[in-house]
Amino acid sequence: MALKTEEMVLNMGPQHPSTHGVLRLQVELDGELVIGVRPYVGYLHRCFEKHAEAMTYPQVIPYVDRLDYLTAMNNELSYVNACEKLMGIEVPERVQYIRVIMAELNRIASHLIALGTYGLDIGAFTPFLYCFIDRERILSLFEMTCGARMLYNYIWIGGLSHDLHPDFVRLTREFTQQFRPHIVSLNNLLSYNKIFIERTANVGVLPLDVAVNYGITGPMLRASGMEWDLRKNEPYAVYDRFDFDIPVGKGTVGTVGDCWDRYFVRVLEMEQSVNIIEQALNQLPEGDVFSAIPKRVKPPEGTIYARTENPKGELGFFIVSNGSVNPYRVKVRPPSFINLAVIDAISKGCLVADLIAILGSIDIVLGEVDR
Amino acid sequence: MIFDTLSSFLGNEIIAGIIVACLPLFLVILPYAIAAVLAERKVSAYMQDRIGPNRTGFHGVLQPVADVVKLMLKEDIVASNVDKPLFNIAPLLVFTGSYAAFAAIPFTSIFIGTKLDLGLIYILAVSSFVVAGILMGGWSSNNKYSLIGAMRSAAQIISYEIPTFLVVVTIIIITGTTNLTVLSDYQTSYFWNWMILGGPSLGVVKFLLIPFMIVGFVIIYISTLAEVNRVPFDIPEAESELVAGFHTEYSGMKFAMFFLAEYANMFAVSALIATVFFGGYQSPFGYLGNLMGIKWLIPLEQLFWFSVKGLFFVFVQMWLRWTLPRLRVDQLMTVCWKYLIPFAFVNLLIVGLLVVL
Amino acid sequence: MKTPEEIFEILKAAFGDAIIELNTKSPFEKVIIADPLKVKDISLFLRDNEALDFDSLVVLSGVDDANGEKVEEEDGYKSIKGGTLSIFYHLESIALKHKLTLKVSVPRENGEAESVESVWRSADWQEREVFDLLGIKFLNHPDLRRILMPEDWEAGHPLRKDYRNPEFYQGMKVPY
Amino acid sequence: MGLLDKEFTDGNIVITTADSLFNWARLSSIWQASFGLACCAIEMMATSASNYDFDRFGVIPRASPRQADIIIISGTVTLKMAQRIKRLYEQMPEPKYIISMGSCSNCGGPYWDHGYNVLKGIDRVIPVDVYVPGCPPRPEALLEGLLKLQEIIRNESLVKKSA
Repeated sequence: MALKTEEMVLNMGPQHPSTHGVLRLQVELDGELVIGVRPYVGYLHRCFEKHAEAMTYPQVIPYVDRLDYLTAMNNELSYVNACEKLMGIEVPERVQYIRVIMAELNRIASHLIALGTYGLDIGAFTPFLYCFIDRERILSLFEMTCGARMLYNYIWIGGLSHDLHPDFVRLTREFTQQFRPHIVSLNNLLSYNKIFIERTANVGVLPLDVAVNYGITGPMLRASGMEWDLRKNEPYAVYDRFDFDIPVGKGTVGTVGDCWDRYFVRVLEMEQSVNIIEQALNQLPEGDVFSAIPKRVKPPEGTIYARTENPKGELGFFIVSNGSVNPYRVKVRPPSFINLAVIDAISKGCLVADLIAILGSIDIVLGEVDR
Repeated sequence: MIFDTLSSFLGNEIIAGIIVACLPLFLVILPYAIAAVLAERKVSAYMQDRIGPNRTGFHGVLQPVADVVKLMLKEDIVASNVDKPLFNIAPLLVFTGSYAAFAAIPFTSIFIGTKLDLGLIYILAVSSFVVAGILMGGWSSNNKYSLIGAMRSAAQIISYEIPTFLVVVTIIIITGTTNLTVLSDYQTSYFWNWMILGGPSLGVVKFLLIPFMIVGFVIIYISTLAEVNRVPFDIPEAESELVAGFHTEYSGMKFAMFFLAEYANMFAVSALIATVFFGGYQSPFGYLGNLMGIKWLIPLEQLFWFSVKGLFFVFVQMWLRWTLPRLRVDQLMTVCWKYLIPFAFVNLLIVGLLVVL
Repeated sequence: MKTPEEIFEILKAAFGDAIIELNTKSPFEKVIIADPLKVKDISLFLRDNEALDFDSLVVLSGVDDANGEKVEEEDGYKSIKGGTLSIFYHLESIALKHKLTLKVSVPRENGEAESVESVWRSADWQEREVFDLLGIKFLNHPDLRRILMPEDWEAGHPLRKDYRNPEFYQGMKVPY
Repeated sequence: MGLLDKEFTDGNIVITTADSLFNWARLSSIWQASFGLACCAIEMMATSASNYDFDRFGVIPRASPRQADIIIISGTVTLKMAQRIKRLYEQMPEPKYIISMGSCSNCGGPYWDHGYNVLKGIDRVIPVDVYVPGCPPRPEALLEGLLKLQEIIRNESLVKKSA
């Protein structure tokens, strides 16, 4: 008599230590082999798009912060960028430089959390705390500038809520100088750790054609080998004035597009962000940051899709304006949401532990997946 | 030895037996486990630029006491679908298994639960008792995470017994004894007589043995690390995958038993390594008691050295835990079957040849 | 690199009536309006035609046009009857670096459009989202369920302009 | 735990001493269910991290609710999530406490009006001991909330409360 076997269905989440929030994965298991993954999202659906329809254009900014709460500055920049295009506002140079500095600082902070929690997923606890120490320093810079640690409401349509603190430039320089060695120590502690490489190399390989078909963007797409970065390809703000590289996955320890590549692209991106910040600090012009803030935000009728490069990928806002002070419809293109959809395709046939590694390398934030 | 003294003193073997049985529990295991919990939190805190517990007692020294008291006071949840007898018996088994190992550990030349002739094998055998408890706990919890954790644990512990035992056999070949007291006395006086440095024998063989002893030490350290489910081999309770592994469903005192058993186990295997390779309770530099002619000082010194050696290895286990990531389950098996076991075999073979020489 | 006008000509030649018009009302982007029941063939053509090569669906958004007539119900609440809902497809060719906005409109009641999930996999979840929040059905979608809202949500589709919140959901009070 | 199931009608020296021991143990060893919801979860993580160090107060995260003493509701609770939080709460062993962290879980926060899927306050589903305001609250605020909770625990008693 043949032995009857049955697949086991394992429910991960919504409360699970490594689903990075309230994601639920229904995993079909054959022993420890993953046969299929069915993600269930929506446990943090906070109705952003409904709120955006009820608010005026500037009032939407605090809600935009709460989309991907790790990268609030980048979200604001993206939304404000769309609104300014819609209204045709010319923004002073100083404002643009400050925006770039803030966005890049926030990119580092976001990547630090991504890398730290990824270490946690793999089982290394200490790098997580080291990452948080550096992140706290960035947050204190933000706090000095606008008074908030996480959700800033700092970048306004046409300007900023505050000018820089007089000490900001000096302290940021200090931070960037001290941060570079920290990247090296993170590499020594985690990136080149033999066990870490064993766990992540050749795991969850995402081929480039699949990535494009799934609409994957950001570090995930770059890890699969495509040089695609909106800061270079479609420069917004003043990104065309800086000299920086786009790191891509090279398959250094495994295959191009594996988990280690996705991890390491983020490490390299932090270095590039530090480069951009240093250049921007050197070029920072003087000027008034409040001069272009419109008294009344009432864009003309029309539709626009504007996008920027967020730490997680391409964040876009599709705004339908009917000529009133409230947006008629704001549709977000959430990078985490679209990146997450690929998990079933790349995790077939791996082990449960690999599934965690793959999920961590996608770097999702549920606030953005569910909006 | 203690048993004999006590029974002649009290004139009653049963009372003496009970006292002897409880003595290590209250004198050694519980204080040690509690101290180890605190040490783990402090060690991790200092490694991570934190302070660690410092509100409960002086610098948080009472923290584990508060933890244990609190766990005793917690509600003891037995979910409706668990297999109740197994569920209740599992933590006891695990706790007993790790506790029983202490019976044969020679803390000093006079303080030892029982001078078993098979001490070495007894410790290994009784500590694999733990597997049964873990498997029972995981199975009876009726929770998929627990089940996967228990299955992983069973596979892991059983596999890693083999390299551990092979290394122990090499020691038995050299010393010709499995009695831990004899083994400790064999490595007496100074640190160059320790097994890791070839034992007390003289001549070329001693120096030839040294590299193989070091290899043996590395193998046994890695495999005992896996046996007590510590990072990088903590996959049975891998927090990021399996929530809390086999003890996901346990609360209150039953969880505390698992918790304390883990730390007791850590010390048991560290003590084993210290005994086998690092002279057990023997001082590395000779005894002050001998020097000054105070005989009663010697056991105290022995206790001191034994604790230092054991705790050092416990500290290394903690150090690794807060530094390394975790292996995957198949890699874990690869390490054991493809690397440790062949190396242990070759090691055994060469050591055997050397001893024959 | 092709302008929306050129793409419109190519599509018009290939599909005729299924391509309705090139809308240039918005000053920021030109929109090609197509037939919702032919959109899959059009998408396949857009993806596989070498001169167009739209290999990536950037975003798929549903919009409630709210252009029907407003009907006042018994309790004074205004609901919308008739009119259309729209879907916008923002497409991009990574190789040829050109972009396109495609729009289809479906009727508000029982609106149906073809699914483009088999053309661009990124449409899978986005179509589910549009179905969930606006109630547009996608034909031939493999797994059309609610994605963001609870699966047993019965109060309709929240992003419609005439959506009304229920008082209770599973015994929990919904309004503030 | 027979002793704790009983309620005593009058306090005597034994009970009050036991009280103070039990309360001391409970308030010094508050294990937290590591459960994050939204933005506030990041601040909760920051509180556990090196700069603020929750561990000083004896708070360590436990992944399994069976071993946790408090659950920090850190973020927006949606209607889809509410029943699951309730179940999570029911899985925790007594005595259990709840800190509601942030405006969203206190009252719906910025989503109070148009949030069709947002539960306006976690106290509609489970009882809350301490509310921590803020959006998100700073780590210091969460620590303050923890100290308040310790005060609550310190004043608990085995003696039955009389009217």
